[in-house]
Amino acid sequence: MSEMKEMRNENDGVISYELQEFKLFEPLFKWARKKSLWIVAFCTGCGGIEMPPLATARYDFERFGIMPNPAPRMGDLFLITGYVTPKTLKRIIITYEMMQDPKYILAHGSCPINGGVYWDSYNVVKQLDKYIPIDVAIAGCMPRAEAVMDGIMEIMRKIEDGTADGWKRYRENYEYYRKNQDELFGEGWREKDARRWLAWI
Amino acid sequence: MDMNEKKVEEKVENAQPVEETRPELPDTKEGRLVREIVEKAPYAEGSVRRERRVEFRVPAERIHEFLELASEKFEMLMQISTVDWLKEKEFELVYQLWSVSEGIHAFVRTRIPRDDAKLPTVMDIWPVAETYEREAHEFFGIIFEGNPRLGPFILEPREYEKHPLRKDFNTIGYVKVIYGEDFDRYDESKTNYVI
Amino acid sequence: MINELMIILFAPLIAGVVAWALDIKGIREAIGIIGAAIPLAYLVKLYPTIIENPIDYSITVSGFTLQFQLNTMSWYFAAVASLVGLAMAFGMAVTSRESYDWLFALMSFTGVLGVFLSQDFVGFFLLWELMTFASFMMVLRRNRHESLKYFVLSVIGAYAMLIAIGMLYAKTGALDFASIRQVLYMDAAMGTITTRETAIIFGLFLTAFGVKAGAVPLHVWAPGAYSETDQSYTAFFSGALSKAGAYGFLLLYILMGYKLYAAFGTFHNHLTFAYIIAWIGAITVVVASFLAVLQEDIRKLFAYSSVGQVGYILLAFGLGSTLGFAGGLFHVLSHAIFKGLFWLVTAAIILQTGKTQFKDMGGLAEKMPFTFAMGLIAVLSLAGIPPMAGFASKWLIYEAAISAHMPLVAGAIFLGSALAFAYVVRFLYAVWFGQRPSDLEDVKEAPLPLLIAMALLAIPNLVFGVAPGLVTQYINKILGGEVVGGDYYKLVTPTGTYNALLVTIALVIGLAIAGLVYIYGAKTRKIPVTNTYQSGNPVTEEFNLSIRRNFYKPLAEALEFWLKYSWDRFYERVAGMAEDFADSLRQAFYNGNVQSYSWYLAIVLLILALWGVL
Amino acid sequence: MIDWKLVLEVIGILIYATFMGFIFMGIERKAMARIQRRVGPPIYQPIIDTLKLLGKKESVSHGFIYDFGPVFAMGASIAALLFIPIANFQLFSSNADLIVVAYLLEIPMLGIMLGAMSSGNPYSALGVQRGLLTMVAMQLPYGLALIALIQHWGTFKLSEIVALQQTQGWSILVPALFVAMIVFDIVFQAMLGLEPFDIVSAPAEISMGPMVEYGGKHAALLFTQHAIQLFAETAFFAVLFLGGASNLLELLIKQIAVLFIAIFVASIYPRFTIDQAAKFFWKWPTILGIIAVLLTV
Amino acid sequence: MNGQYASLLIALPLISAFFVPLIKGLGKKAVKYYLVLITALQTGIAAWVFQEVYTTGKPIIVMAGAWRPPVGINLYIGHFAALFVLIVAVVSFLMAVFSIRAISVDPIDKYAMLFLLVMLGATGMIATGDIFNLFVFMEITAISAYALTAYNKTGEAAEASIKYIILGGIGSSFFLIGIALIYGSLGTLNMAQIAQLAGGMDATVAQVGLALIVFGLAVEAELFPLNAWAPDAYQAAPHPITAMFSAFVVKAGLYALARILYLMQAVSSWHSVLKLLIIMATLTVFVAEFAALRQKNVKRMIAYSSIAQIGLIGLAFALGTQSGVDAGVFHMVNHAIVKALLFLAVGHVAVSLGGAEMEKFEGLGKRMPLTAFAITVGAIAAVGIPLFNVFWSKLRILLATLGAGYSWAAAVVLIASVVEAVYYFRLIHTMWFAGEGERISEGLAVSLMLLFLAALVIVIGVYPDYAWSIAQKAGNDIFNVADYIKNVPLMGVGA
Repeated sequence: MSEMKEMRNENDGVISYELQEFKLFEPLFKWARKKSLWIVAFCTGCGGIEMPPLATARYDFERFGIMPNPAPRMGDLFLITGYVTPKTLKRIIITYEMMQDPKYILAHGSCPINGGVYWDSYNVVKQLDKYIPIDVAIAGCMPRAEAVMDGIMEIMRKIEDGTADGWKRYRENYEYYRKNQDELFGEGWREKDARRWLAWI
Repeated sequence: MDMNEKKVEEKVENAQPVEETRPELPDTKEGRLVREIVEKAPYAEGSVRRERRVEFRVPAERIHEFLELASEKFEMLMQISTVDWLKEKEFELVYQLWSVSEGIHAFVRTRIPRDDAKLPTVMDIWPVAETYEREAHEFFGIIFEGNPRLGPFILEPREYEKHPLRKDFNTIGYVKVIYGEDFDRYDESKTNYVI
Repeated sequence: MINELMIILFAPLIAGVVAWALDIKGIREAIGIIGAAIPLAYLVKLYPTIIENPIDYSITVSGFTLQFQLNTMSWYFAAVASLVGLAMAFGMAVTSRESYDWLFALMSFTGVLGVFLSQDFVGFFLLWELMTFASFMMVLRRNRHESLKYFVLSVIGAYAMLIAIGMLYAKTGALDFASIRQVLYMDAAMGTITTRETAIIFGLFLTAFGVKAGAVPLHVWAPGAYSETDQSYTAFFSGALSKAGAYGFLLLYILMGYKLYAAFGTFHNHLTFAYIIAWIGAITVVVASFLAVLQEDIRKLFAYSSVGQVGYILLAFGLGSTLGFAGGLFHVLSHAIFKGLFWLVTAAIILQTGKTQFKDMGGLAEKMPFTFAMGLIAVLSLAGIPPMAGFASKWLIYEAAISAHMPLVAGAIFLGSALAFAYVVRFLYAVWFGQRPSDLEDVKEAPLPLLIAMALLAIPNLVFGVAPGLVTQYINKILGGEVVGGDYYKLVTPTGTYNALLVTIALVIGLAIAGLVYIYGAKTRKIPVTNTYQSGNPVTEEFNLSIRRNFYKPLAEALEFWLKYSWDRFYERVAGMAEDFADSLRQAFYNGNVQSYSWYLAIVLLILALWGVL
Repeated sequence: MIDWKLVLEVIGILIYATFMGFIFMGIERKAMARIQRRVGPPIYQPIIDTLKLLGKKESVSHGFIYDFGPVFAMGASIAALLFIPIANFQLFSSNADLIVVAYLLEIPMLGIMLGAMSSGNPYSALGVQRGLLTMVAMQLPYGLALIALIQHWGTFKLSEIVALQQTQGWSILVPALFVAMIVFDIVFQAMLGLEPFDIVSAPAEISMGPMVEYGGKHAALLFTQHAIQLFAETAFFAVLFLGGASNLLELLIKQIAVLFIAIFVASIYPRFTIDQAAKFFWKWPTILGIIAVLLTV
Repeated sequence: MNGQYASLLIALPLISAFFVPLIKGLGKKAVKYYLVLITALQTGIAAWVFQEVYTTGKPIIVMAGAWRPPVGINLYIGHFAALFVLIVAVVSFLMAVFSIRAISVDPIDKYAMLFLLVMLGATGMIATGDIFNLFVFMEITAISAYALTAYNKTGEAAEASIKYIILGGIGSSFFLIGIALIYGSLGTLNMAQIAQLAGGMDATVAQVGLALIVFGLAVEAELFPLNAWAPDAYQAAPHPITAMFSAFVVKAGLYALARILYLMQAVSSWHSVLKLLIIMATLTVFVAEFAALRQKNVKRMIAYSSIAQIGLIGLAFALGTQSGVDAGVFHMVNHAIVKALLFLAVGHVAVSLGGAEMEKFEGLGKRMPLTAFAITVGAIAAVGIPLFNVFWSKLRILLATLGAGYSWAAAVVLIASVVEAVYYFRLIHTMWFAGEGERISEGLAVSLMLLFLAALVIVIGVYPDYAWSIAQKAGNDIFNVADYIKNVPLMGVGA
């Protein structure tokens, strides 16, 4: 059981290792991070349908080097598009923790901010920021493509001046986030949920 | 001897039940269908709302028998929706049927008491009913005898116990407990709104 | 000096008999290994004398004179066989529990050596039968059906050869190779042997050697026989015994080459009979490789793969050009070493895990690191990755096939080598990587003798890979002319060159550069198998994270038109029919009542009368 | 003993090839964008992506073979590059011939497979399976095209083929070799993993196929490997069919021409499923290959 | 000890057969030991005769009553006869020792008498130089063989012996008619003289005579259509007797067939008879092997295999070439040893485990390892695996057949021997690798005999030169009739 315990911790505790600080090429890498943001193709909630117009001819976020990428390991930008239910939040947390480190979160719409239209619904997360660090939030009940582009510009600007530090905040006060998460889902929710899914696989 | 038999037959013939006084059914396709069904199931009251839309009201204990009867005409069970009449302490279940051959919708309503709501399952007539019944059970707590897979279906276990769509479920209280007290509506007074 | 041939030949048999008789745990293995080592030692000692002139030796047994000769070619084949034999002996020291295995393994070792060394048909047939019988007894112990299938097919082959020998004996009056070659050479002009008879003799020899080499229509015994016996013996079984079949095809060229040319002429400037052999080889390569890819059992996969690889050798011999012979001979060596290595790796896996199906294995790389390294070398060599011996021989066969203007046959090699790549990677994936099933947690590394055996076969893979010149220079001596030029590290043929050392250096440079880029990046941390992206779902140990069952389902769907037909079912039906026929014959004839018997007498009398004898 | 001129040449070519490889990938994305009437990323975008990936602050590994895979793949690509005659620089190509280069271009596939398999992710396993099946499917037509070429020119050495093409005109002028070029082009599409045959890393279906678990510097390694591979394969195509090049510029033009054919095909066709691809490769390209081979024998 | 003592070979069994009723008084045990004693004596004499003939190189001629041959009957013990008399004696000695344990049915004195008579008949057939004398000895063997087949007193034994009597009777009667024809036209019964005068006979008479004689002997020598009696007779007879049947009784008939065939070489239709014999022999091999494929009773299976091997010998003799005859004789020797070994072992199993069905043989390797080893050696030898004796003779026969141009015959024989390999190796697998059982004690005497025969098989297999040289001399004795005539001192006769 101990090995099991340690592994579980390893599985959950993503924060136990220290980070690599590149002294020499830092400015170059910062520029590169700004100019090439890869979006993790994980469209939660109703905003997912807002994503395709960005990729089409009119708005074309590929101009800024942004490319949708299905694998979280390679992704940097994580778009939370629309309301977040606890079930989706579990998947978001797991995918977020799998992404590698300089990673940013762009929350679309009012639901992640304060629950928006579903302010009184029993299964919508009211304040996403309590569970994962949001870098830029775009208001509006499904902001239009221009607003999303503006949000992305905002993120690029924040990377430029180093204030897009959502991942740093997640690392420093990981206990706070972890407490909130466990409070919402209950302790050791990863095994319980996995076991629930086992029946279907 | 045959005289008596003839007499007996006459008595049987004219012993027809007297035509009940009912709002007369229009002589359309829907009307004929409703009249035909109501003849077979006297306990039900049928009415034609509009073209291609028919309604029946059936007491709870005869619902299964009625649905079997209706299933010859109405091949598909579209949905089982539930209405929670808190004041009358009753649930109203609406079986929405669709007849492919006639092209007519039928709304079969029944009312069951609210506290320990029980109904026989209709899976033997339409197997698809299993999902609708599970959903109804999850959100309203209605128990369908004979449905093998009642129990937690989609919702998280915590919400499943509360059967959230029942009117007596205090949503805001629950939200305050789960998502914390500082949940606040947008307040104009706050100037810098920090998420 | 004379009786060294006898020592080489009969040392394993005597060691086998002694080991079987003594049957004491420690000593039996020691004797077995010594018995297997003697031939290799003597062959190495005799190497300098072989280069100048071959050693002859003949003994007379019941009126037949059996001649044995150690010339450059027979030395080559014998050396390959004894290398694999020594590895087998080391392997069997661990995997075999019975003295029974030692007796028949070493008896088949003598048989193979005898087949390579003998210079006359009686000795050849005698030792061929001995080899078949010994390998059959190895399989008989474990599975009756497969062994009988193997024995019936190989005995049919052997008896076909006997009839061919008899016909040759009737025509030429001689049994030893030298005089037969002489008579057939002379006869080609006069043509006392009609083309029909030459065709029959050629067909019979083709069946005999085709069965042993596992050419397609006759390959049915290979999967059963290879997988149903002690795995380290299969290293020798498929490594050396199948080479006897290939050696037979070479024999055809030496003995009857000129006669067959005279009899059948050429088919747009290829020797017709060679063309047939080349196409048999090509079909074997393609069919066996396709079947190997779709197998679920590790032993069956390697069985079909070795049938396919021997197909390469047949194909190379079938090209008819000296370059083809060079490629084929080199592939004899490389196939022996990498296939032997594969079978030893399988032996280690089965010994340690006890599993043979792919679906219950997985993630053994950490548990058996040395075996994994050996397996990787074997994989690189079989798939034909440049720094390895497998590539050098395959490269020679490509050169020969294309320059011999046989394009479709060369196309078959391309397809065959791609399939080889596919089933070898499938083996890597199913056995070594991915999630380890819970019951394989306590698997340990294979015992020492087996590791020595594996090392024994892995080192030549690397050495001949980086310096293929060593082998090609010797092959030039066999074939007489300067067939493959270049020094130790470079192979130069009339149409192409391959500098093995430079390719290895280039790979090293590349790895160094890539390593630099790797080291520059952030320090890596090891994460468990369960921390993997399953589109966000949490994953625990119980999840089945690896696809080990029918890995190539799409290929099976693409090929399902061809997979309907199987040679195996065909042969089973034929065997069934034969047995029913036998039964009906017995009921019909020996039906037990005397009246019918006396009727038979009457019938014979009638025949005597009709035939004018009376 | 080491002749410094060769060493310098090698280093120069390597840097040039990597850079041009990235530019080719950029052109690929830019051209596809332009076809879809989009602005599309700047041409040097792949360089930025690789730098960003290299600059990642953490990196994850599933064991030694998982790290060894990409390193081996990139090493093999570099080795393959050294044996192709690039314009007037002969590098090592004098002592290796067509078959060696063809196999060296195939080894990176093994490297990626090794890494992907050890990551223990079902998507990467599916990716490995599809990658191997595509390779098995395309090998026959690929071989037939090469055989036709060799039979026509009568030699395996790349340098000799280039010399012959300089004197007797490009290969594609010969009708049989033109058919071989078509076959090679279809196979080229699958080798690069472009649209109709990008079953290996089908983004929507199995999330980047084998590369699903790769991130940070492993992904950077794979990107550089893909760049070098792209440069090597286009150079190989140019050398075989378009008569090599006397200077780098001419080679560059030919490479970009080849690339554009591939891009146009890629941006039009939807993706095959794997057994359709196998059946397709064994039908049309093989028949064309056989025709080409029979014409040149 | 000049040649005359050779006549003891015939006299000894005859006299001792008549003494048996006297010995019976002393008790059953005594009769068995008496039988062993007599056969031992016979072996001694046969060994002395063998040594005498093979050292001096000249055949021993024994004249009955000092009358010169055409009038008197003479025994002609050449190389072949010496060799085979020795084999007959040795096999009978072994079977006598085996019958001590194997025979439990009560009229043991009758058994002993018949046993001696069979031995006498076989020796006589081989040694005689006179055609009618050959017929007489054949009748003696046949009649005692009929009686011995029925010895077990079971219904099945009775039925088998009736079949044997009917077919044997028809066969021997035609043989007698043939001899009468020959005697009528040539006026002599002595084989040497027949060979001399055979050329001058009238064509049709010679043809008819030869055909009838060949037909008569073919029944005894089990060629294809005529051997229907053999499987039942082999199975029903007591175990030692079956071994004797296959080892020498049938072979004596085969030898007689060959001897007369080669004597009548000068007859014009000789070649067509040979062709007929080849066809019959090949069919024997083919039918017998296929019949044995699905046998449940191991004894019957080995019987079929022995018929097939005898068919093979018949094929070798029918080739009509020197190498064919030598190979045939060599195969006769090897086959005698191997079949004696197999029947002995199977009989031993049947006696100790009660019955010879296949189920009894499961796990025999664990229960009776020595007998199982003997059966394995015998089976492997019978199949013709190198390093065992039958391989060399089978190889010789096949080379001779192919040399003589009958490649179709060789093909059929080889297919048949593939089938033979299948059922023998099935037997080996059932014995060693299937079934359980704890070890049972095996009789010392039988084990010794089994080991001796198995050793003989392996020794001849590994070093066949000595056996081959003997077989060559014996084959030469049959083949070239010229020096046969030269050796027999003939009185001049008119006609």
